[in-house]
Amino acid sequence: MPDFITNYLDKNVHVTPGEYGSPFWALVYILVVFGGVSMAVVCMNWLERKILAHMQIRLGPMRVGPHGLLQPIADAIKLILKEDIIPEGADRFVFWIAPMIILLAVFSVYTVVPFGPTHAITDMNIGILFMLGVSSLGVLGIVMAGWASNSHYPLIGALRSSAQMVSYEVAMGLAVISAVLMTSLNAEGTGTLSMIGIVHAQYAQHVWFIFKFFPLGLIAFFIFAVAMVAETNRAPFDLPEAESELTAGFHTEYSGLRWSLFMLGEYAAMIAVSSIAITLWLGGWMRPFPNLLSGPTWDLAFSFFPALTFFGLAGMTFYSTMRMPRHSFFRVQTIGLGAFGAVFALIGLILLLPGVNGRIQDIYWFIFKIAVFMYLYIWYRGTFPRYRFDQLMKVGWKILLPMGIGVLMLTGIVALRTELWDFMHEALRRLVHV
Amino acid sequence: MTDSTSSVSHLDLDESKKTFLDANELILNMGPQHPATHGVLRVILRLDGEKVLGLECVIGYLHRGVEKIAEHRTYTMFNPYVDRMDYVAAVSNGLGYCEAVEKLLNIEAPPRANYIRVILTELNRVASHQLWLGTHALDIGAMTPLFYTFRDREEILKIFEKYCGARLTTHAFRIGGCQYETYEGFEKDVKKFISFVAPKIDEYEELLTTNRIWVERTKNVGTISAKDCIAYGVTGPVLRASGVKWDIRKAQPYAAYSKFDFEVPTGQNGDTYDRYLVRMAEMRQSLRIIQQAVDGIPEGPIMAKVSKVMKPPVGEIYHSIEAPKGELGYFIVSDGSTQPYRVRVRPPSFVNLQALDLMCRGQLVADVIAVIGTLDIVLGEVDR
Amino acid sequence: MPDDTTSPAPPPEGGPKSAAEPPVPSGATAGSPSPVPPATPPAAAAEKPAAAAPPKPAPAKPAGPVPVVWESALVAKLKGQFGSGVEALTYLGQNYLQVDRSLIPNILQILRDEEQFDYCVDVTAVHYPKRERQFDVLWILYSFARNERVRVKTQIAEGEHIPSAVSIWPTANWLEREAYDMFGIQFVGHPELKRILLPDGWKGHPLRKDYGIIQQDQEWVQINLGIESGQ
Amino acid sequence: MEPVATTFFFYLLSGLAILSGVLVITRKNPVHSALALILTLLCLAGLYLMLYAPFVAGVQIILYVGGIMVLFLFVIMLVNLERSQKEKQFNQQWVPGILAAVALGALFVTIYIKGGALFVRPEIRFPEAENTQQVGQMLYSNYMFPFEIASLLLLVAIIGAVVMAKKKI
Repeated sequence: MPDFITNYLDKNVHVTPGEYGSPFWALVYILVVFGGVSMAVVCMNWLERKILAHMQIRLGPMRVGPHGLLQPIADAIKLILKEDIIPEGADRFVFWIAPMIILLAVFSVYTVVPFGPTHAITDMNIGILFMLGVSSLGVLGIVMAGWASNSHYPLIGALRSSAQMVSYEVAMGLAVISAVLMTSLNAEGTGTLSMIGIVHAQYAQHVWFIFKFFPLGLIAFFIFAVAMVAETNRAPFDLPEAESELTAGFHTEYSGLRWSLFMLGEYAAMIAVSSIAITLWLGGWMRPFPNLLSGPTWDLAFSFFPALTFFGLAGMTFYSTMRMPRHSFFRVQTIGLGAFGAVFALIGLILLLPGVNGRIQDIYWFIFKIAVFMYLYIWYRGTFPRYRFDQLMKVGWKILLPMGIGVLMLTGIVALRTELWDFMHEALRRLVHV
Repeated sequence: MTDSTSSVSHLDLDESKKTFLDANELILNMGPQHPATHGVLRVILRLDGEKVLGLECVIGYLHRGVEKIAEHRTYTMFNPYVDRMDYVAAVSNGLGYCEAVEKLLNIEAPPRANYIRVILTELNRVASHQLWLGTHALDIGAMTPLFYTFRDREEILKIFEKYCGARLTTHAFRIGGCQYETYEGFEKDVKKFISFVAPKIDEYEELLTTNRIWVERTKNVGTISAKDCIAYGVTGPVLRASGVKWDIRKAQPYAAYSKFDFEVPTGQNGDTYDRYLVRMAEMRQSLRIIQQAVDGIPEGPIMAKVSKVMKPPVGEIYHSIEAPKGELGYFIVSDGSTQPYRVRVRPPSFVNLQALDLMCRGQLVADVIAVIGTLDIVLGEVDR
Repeated sequence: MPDDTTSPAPPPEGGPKSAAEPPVPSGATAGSPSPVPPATPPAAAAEKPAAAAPPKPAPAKPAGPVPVVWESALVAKLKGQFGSGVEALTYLGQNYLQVDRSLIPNILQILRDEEQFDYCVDVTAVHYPKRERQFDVLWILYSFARNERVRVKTQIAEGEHIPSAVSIWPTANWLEREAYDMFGIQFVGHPELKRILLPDGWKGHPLRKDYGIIQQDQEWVQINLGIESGQ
Repeated sequence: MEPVATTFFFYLLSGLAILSGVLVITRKNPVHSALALILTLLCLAGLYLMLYAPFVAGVQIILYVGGIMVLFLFVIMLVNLERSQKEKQFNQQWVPGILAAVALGALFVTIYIKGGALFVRPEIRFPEAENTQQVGQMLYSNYMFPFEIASLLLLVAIIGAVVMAKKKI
């Protein structure tokens, strides 16, 4: 056991725990990642309500804890304690297993998400393929939930979502392939499907794939960004659960804990697909400009970012603490908010420690990029109306799919332009000589 | 969720035309508890996949027998009841009723009262359209406009509250004029509101008018031709969006409307998008009317000479006004006593809702939601 | 509907014979507070109209306006076509036609097709229980081209039928259903004449004068809502 | 990474695959059958992984489980389930059934006994790390023609499906 720990702390080991063949560390990583994702979903819940509220000129949760900070916990307790209703006539087994399948599919994806070159549970040879495949299993859970509820609204929701997810997977896959194609443009000439390999390829090629072959990379990223919103059933593609049409879509009949599993699955899926996008196009765990602004000075400068973020959060919290009303009724809340700020500041300080600092860099940048995506998700929800089903299909099949094929072909042509040029040249030469 | 209802029999299609692919028709019961039916409307949809083959509205869940109550109340006592029909445009309801009884009594409200009536009614029209916009956008999936419109509607309700003490069911007018003189600073408040809300309407339009998804969701959805509108008695913005330039304020002016300069906005296609544009333009026109009314409000009494015990002569009267939803008519029969012998309310929502079936056939389920929203019905008025 | 007489000719004996229930429901328990205060007995309100039926307001009050004869090209044409069955009057500047029941579908058709009254604003009824022909049925029409309103009124007796106007104006569909629901007036030729605001199995027609204000179909409430008292 | 508990996982996955395969044909409810089939396919994907063929395993999951089975479920949900549940489930043709089973069993036994001789160079296996690349290389070099034929077949199938589904073109 001590060997495992010392091995991990040994900086010379540059593989993930899964590759290193250490079941103990793999287990620890699994627990950390799953726990972290669950925590992130809880935070996301609060943030979404707050950010959306502020976009919509309201306050959002304010009662439970200072600024509603304890709201997610209250929600969780409520959901766990709520009566779990299984409708009469429902297929009990399928009804019971459907949310599990969604969760299983979504959390399996995280086994290959690279939070850093060594911070992943494992590095699979078919990483991206695995991610796409397993995340597509989530649709099974939705279909089963809708069918098992024995009710019309969930059934329509399930039909909609299965059609939607299957359609958008196609465009999504094409966009992914064009990124994978770009990985093969290194010295060895072989591409990779491994998530870590893809990020390494971006580092080796000195460019994030979003800027590669401008604008091809950007278009591919755009296709993926649209498709991933559709894949996760979020606004403006939230038709399977469109509350104004289908009350709640496939989870209309679910309640309590089981319903919360759907929510957990949905938010975890959002994070999962965002991490695919980040890995493929946005340089994964790399900090901005790793090549342009390289050197020890820049490394040092960027290494302060994690701590600075937490100091910023602490500053915001302290500012809010000062603005709390001076009234005995709010005393506990004020102290709580102050304590929250203190925790943030403490985390910031810990992140300044050299050992931690070096370890945390890649994770920080990865999570930072995820946070940007999460904000975008919330922003979409605050801005866009909902697509109608036929329009959604039109966007998927008539716009994104041709775009994806076009981008894929163009990427191939541009990638092989020298070879093609040589070939044409040769052919022309032979033609002339004949 | 009922699988089949005996009352959908008339939706049955010709059985012989069905193939085995069409066999799986779905009867979907939408409402009375459904987030997008604006109250307790129940719509029984007959679907082929997501396509609507036909629908039937089941109404009456909110029936309170307003017309029956009227026969057992004096003219004055019944006045607050009308506010409870279209509760988002209570002022318009009150105006229609008061004017109808005034006509029956053969009296006229003084000019100042008429101006106050116009100001409050138009404010109410703006409020009603704002509420419509917010809920309609929410139905189509845009959450944010709801909060924007409610924020701005609040300012109108504040003016109502300052004027008569009530926000929603205002009971602002009395038979013969107005009960209350305008409060100190009323004109300032109203002018402030106009300058406050005009840019806000631009803000709503910014969010929606050119939004691709919004346009795709509303263009060519729930289209109704001018001919069908007239045949089905559809009035108000729905009629105007189909291209019929008809507004009772212009056609048969009441209150002080003949004194103001305003346009009647119309559309061409009669689809949901045009109705949206017409209502947005109507809000702007209402602001114009309010501005003119506030600028030109005359001094003078606000109440005509009306005896405490109202006994209209025997006879009957029909009077209608342009409510935010369409033609709101009151048909009152007097038997010479203090109580109306019969009060018939011609509710715009009720009649407009009748066209829902026509507008939804061949569209998708999501469009039914959009069409219910665009008809701007208030179930309190449909069911009375 | 208890009345199923098919011939429109015989006028009923007068007085409410159907749906005659006591105005105050007997089943009201003392404990449940009634939402409406004890109503004015319907008789009080219903006594006068018999004498004061609009077509011939005999005891016209000295101050009150009186319906005067309405003269116009439209009236002249209709009178020429239908003769004495049409009576055209104006009250407070509002025109109405008092027509004989037998003229009903034709006159409405002519008003729409030839006189451009293309918008049926409302179809409704008024109940005069003391009159021999108990019901006034009204069509309020509007013409966009002429910017003019006209009311067409006819009298029918209890149990008499009246042709439906749905084929003339589709909008009459729900309006006639409501008139049927509230008054029990049978519109012949209506595609689906059933209750609209009240539930299907309800007994009685509430807007009739002999239907008390706090009266309701207790049996229906007991069966469908499971409320013991029926209130 | 060295494989862990290979034998155990092999028997686990095979057992699960057989069990769920039996469930596929014995369940009365087609949705349950479809779910059991999904489990079978997932177990097969696991077996592919154990054969150091991660690419095939991934494709198995994406195509069969994520794509085809979802469409299966889609169709099953639209058909009339009540009727299918009342129908008799098993075909009573015992003689052909037994014959087929015996033939299949004989095939398996033969392969088990003579397996080494039937397959040339059974020791060949692709290293896990390069399996995907190797598959790609093979598909686009040695097996280019069959690959293209397969894609053409699929194209024909797609067009055929569209022609059949669309009432008017």
